Amino acid sequence: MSSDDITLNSQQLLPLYRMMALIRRTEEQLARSHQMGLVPGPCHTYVGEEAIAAGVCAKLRDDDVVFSTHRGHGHALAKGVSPRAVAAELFGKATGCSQGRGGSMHLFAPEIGLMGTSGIVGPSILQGAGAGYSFKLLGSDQVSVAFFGDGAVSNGAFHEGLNLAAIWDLPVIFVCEDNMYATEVPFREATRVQDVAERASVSYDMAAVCVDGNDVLAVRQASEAAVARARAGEGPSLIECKTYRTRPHAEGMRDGGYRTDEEMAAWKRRDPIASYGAWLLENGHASEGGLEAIEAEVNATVDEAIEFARSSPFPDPATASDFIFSAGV
Amino acid sequence: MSSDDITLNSQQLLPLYRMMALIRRTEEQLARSHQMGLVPGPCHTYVGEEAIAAGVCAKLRDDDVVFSTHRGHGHALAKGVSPRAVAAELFGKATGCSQGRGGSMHLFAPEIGLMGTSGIVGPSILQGAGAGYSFKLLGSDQVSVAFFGDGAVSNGAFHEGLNLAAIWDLPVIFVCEDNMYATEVPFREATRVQDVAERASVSYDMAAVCVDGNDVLAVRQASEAAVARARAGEGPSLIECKTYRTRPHAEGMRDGGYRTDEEMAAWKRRDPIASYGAWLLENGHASEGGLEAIEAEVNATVDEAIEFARSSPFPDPATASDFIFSAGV
Amino acid sequence: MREITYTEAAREALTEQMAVDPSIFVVGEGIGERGGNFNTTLGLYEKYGPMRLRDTPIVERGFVGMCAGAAMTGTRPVVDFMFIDFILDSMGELLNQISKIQYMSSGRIKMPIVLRGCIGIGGAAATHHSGSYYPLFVHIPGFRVALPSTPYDAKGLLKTALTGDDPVLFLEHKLLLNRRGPVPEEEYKLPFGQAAVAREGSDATVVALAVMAPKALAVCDELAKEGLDIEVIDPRTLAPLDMGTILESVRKTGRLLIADETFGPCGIGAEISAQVMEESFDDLDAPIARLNGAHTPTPYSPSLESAIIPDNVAIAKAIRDLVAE
Amino acid sequence: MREITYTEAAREALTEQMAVDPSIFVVGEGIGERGGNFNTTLGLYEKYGPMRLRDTPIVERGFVGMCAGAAMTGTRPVVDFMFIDFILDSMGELLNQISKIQYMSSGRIKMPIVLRGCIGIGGAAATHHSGSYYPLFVHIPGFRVALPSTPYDAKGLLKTALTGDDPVLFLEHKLLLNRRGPVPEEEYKLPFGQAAVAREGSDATVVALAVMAPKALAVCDELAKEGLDIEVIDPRTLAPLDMGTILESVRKTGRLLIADETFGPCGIGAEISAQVMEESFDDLDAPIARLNGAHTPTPYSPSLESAIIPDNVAIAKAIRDLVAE
Ligand SMILES: Cc1ncc(C[n+]2csc(CCOP(=O)(O)OP(=O)(O)O)c2C)c(N)n1
Ligand SMILES: Cc1ncc(C[n+]2csc(CCOP(=O)(O)OP(=O)(O)O)c2C)c(N)n1
Ligand SMILES: [Mg+2]
Ligand SMILES: [Mg+2]
Repeated sequence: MSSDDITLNSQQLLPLYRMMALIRRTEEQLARSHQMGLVPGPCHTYVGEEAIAAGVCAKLRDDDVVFSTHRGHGHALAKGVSPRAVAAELFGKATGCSQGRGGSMHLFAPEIGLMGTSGIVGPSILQGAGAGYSFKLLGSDQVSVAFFGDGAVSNGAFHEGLNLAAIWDLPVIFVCEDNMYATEVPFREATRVQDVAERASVSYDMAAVCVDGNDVLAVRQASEAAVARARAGEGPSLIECKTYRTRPHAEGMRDGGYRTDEEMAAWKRRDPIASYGAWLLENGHASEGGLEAIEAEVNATVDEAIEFARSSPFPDPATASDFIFSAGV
Repeated sequence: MSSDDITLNSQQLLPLYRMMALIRRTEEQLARSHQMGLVPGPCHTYVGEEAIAAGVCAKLRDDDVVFSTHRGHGHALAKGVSPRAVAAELFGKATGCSQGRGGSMHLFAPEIGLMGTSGIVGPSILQGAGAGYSFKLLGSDQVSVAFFGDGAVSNGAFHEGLNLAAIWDLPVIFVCEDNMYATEVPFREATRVQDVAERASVSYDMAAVCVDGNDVLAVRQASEAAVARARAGEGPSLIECKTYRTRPHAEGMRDGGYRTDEEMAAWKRRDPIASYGAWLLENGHASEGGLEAIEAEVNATVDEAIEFARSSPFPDPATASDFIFSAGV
Repeated sequence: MREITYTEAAREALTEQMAVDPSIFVVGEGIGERGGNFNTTLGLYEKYGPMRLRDTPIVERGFVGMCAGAAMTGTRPVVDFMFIDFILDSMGELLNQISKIQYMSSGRIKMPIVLRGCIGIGGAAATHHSGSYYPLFVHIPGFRVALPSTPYDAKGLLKTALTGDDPVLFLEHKLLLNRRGPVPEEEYKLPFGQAAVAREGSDATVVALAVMAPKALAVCDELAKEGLDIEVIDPRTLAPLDMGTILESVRKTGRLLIADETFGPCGIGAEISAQVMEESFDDLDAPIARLNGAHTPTPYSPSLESAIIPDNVAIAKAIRDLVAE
Repeated sequence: MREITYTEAAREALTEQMAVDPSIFVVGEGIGERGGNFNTTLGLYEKYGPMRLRDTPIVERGFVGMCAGAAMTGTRPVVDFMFIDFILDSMGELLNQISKIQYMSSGRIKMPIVLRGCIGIGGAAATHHSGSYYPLFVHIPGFRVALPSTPYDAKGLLKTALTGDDPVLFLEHKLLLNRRGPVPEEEYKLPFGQAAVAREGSDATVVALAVMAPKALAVCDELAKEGLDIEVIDPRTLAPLDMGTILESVRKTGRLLIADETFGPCGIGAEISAQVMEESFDDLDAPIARLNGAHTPTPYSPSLESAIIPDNVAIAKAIRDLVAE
């Protein structure tokens, strides 16, 4: 754990811990619910990567926007969507953040800037750039964030989206979550150049940094700089976050073969929550009791959210075709 | 004009001159024919860029393949398609290389490796990579060449195609013809990084060079190295050729506004044919009479080709829907 | 009433709306200073500047996906594809994102995006510059599809597109662009889903799309001399499709031909035919007929090109055959 | 005869052809060592190695365009999209290149490429993993479209796809993958354009596509107890479409229902309806009926998902209504 940012105090430090814990607990409960058959569709968890969403979103306002991926629960929670609304969505309930239309890969809460998670790899990058175009045209100081995995880096959307944001100086932050694999295809086989930040700077002339994605303070700091740049009209940034998912690609999928036990163990030792907790204790920013209290509160919140999801009603079948078009025309 | 290649003798040097002269004369005659209404569709000429096709294709065998663009007359001629077949195609005649189905942007002569020119920007890059995949799988030492303009560099096809060729070590040569404009949009506005070769090497770890695209020997030399690399199984290369088209984007289009007279004049002074001719004379590789004889022969050939095109029959309307499917199924 | 061209009419709609709505911007290749390959934006750059008339690199997927994000966040992008053929590289953004996000977000996100381009066969443009593709966007839920055939309709429908909140395909046939027609100076809009009865008649109904509408009108004027009294309907929008007007006409005439330049299989004619069958089977005095371009990529040579599109002779024959059934 | 699953049958076709034809290779995400998300290539990597079972980055446009170039130069690529939804980013390569190059080259270049993927609604996969899209490829000239509903058909049609020289869409409905059925051990192929009369009957004809075929068969077995004698036809390929078999059946029964899970507008049902109208109007005793999934993006929640697809009750009702007309 490393941070040069001496201005941080516990009022800023502990919410980061709480957010990571909240994501972790929500994911674990969703995974369990999936095993129990309560989540009818696919479920991609964010376990091991919590520091990225928590760190990036800590610096965002409600009216800043986030475009996310198939692995989007953490982004939704960090942007402020309640665990209730996320869990209920995965349970397919009317009380879910997409009213049951979306499930794990299609979370929407535009009222607080969660502009959608996508089951398709790539579009978040382009839509993120587009929101930046809106903000620039409208003269607003809002900021747009696009999350995407290492799997999106070889895709044309990465190239076209970064280039457009760069040539037009759009207020966009591209956050690459490099967890080393796209499903089971290793990033090292998808490209000969795994340094995403260097690419962004050499090929698109974009401000870009590579950080330890398991270090929430490092992510937060990079985000702070990128947000400041965007708000000041100085153009886009890319933040490359090196991380690892410690659960299978999706719940219920076999996870053997492509990852070694040693690799997994090494990354588990670098768990973003445990290591941040240890750093907080070491540096006197929190007590053991304090962290335990946070965890207890989070656990209660999440457990209640799961219960809420379970007891919520399914959407009315008669509404299945609503909202295809705006009422306007 | 610069060449380190001391092994070249006039047997190799004069055909380059002839090929450039042939392309130039064909283009000029096609442009004239277009003005006269003899070319019913669009016509994008290669005037000013002849050194690239001539230099690259000089090193190819008949069974090597070329994938080209909307500006493909020069590539077709350099790959060995006769001026007759090219001119007749533009005239929409049954004797054209695509039997009248294609026109300027859809030239096919697969029997000698011209695998098609495309009216869509981008696909040549991907198809070029695919031919490389075939050759590698089949264990052949054939080489694949993809031509494309600066306009394709920002397109996702460039990124996806170069990356695939690089990670799989395919025998492909990517030839970027940077004539500074895509229609009237300057390359400097399409990207912040105009150095295409550097991108290829930094982002895709590909062997890449930037050459003067108006220097036929420089192009030929780069092609020689790339072909050798591909045949030896050492993977893809990129050749960035800086050049300029001295006619409008397409015949009949206005050409004002986006290019200055000075810029045009400067590039005309660097005409690839005139400067190569001067170099040949200076270095004693040809006499004035020799070059004039080549030009006379070329002019006669092209003029005869135009006459052939003019007098050829239009295709039979009854064949308009032939060849959609192979006969096989 | 003054007469202006189709392109001028559509450009008027655009410039008028851009004047009143600062959130509208246009992206495309050469739509800035140059004013568009088809003059769709001529003179607008001078008025509205580069942020609102945005020349792009050749990245159809990129700028369509980008415009989706823009439409989701408070602006109104107009994507000018030049030739609609170039839309294909952006189909993922269109079919998986733009058409679905209003639905997935339960109506909380709007998608006010206009996608315009030049369609159709003509001028030896060959197969990469002659596509139409509208049946694809009628098949997929979530799009409005406008296909005006007159300057009046072009202006009125584009105004509606630019003031609505849904994704709209606005498709301009290349052979219509320079046609002139009356366009009022006063502000007006045309609602989507309202067909035009371009010609009244009682012997048969011809539904004619895009360039087929003026062709059919010319043919029917000729046929009138033979005593044939044909009704011509231009649906103007294909999604929504005004089946009411078509059904009403078929109830009157008992005979229906759908004339459409683009491909027949799973096309607009098939859909109209199936719906008339379902709704008005007993009113039919003859089988519904379809007249389409050949099911083939578009060849270049004029001798082949003209062989694959229905000309006036083919239209006249189809109508005579229908009436004779 | 032994019974194997649909996926096993298709995999057998692939591995057998790969053994005899060294020019076949497969590309896709996770189709190498992992054997494919749907086990389409399970065990093949061990036999044929990485050049022929090629795991790719997530670049659908890239590898489709690449495979076009490969197909043009002597190899036979099989693109395994996993979910067919991912095909959309490659539509430019498909519609502007792959479907046109045989034509543009006057038949001198072949395009032997197989594009396979999992289609259909089920299992709360939601809107990015539930598409079908086949009407798009029927509309555009230049594709063969195979839509097998049984293991027998899956194997026989994939063999034909892998030995022909045309681009073939080979589409596998996700709810069929684990269904078992008889598949002979001997070599066989099924020609394209030959429908299966899956059940003979005289009261009405049901044309049922993909997962609707087994559904319709089950429903018709039930209806037989009520004395209704229904013919069920599975076209098996949509391009070419065996209209002969359908027309023959309609001449016998006078009544036709087309049951198709995907969207109605400009869909297969519309095309079949229009063609029957054109060819066999006088044989019809009732209007042709279409039964389709709702025209809506696919929702996630089981309560919504089941509301948009025609279930057995809906099929039975549609048949009863048709016979009652
Ligand atoms: C265009 C597209 N192709 C394929 C898929 C199937 N798919 C879903 S997730 C995934 C891997 C994504 O990897 P990455 O981007 O690294 O994200 P991670 O899952 O590692 O977070 C793939 C291939 C998809 N969703 N979209
Ligand atoms: C996908 C696509 N979008 C747009 C076009 C229209 N168009 C034809 S040529 C051209 C410019 C191409 O520029 P460049 O690649 O630099 O080639 P050059 O014409 O300069 O040789 C454009 C935009 C096209 N053919 N394909
Ligand atoms: Mg990953
Ligand atoms: Mg250029």
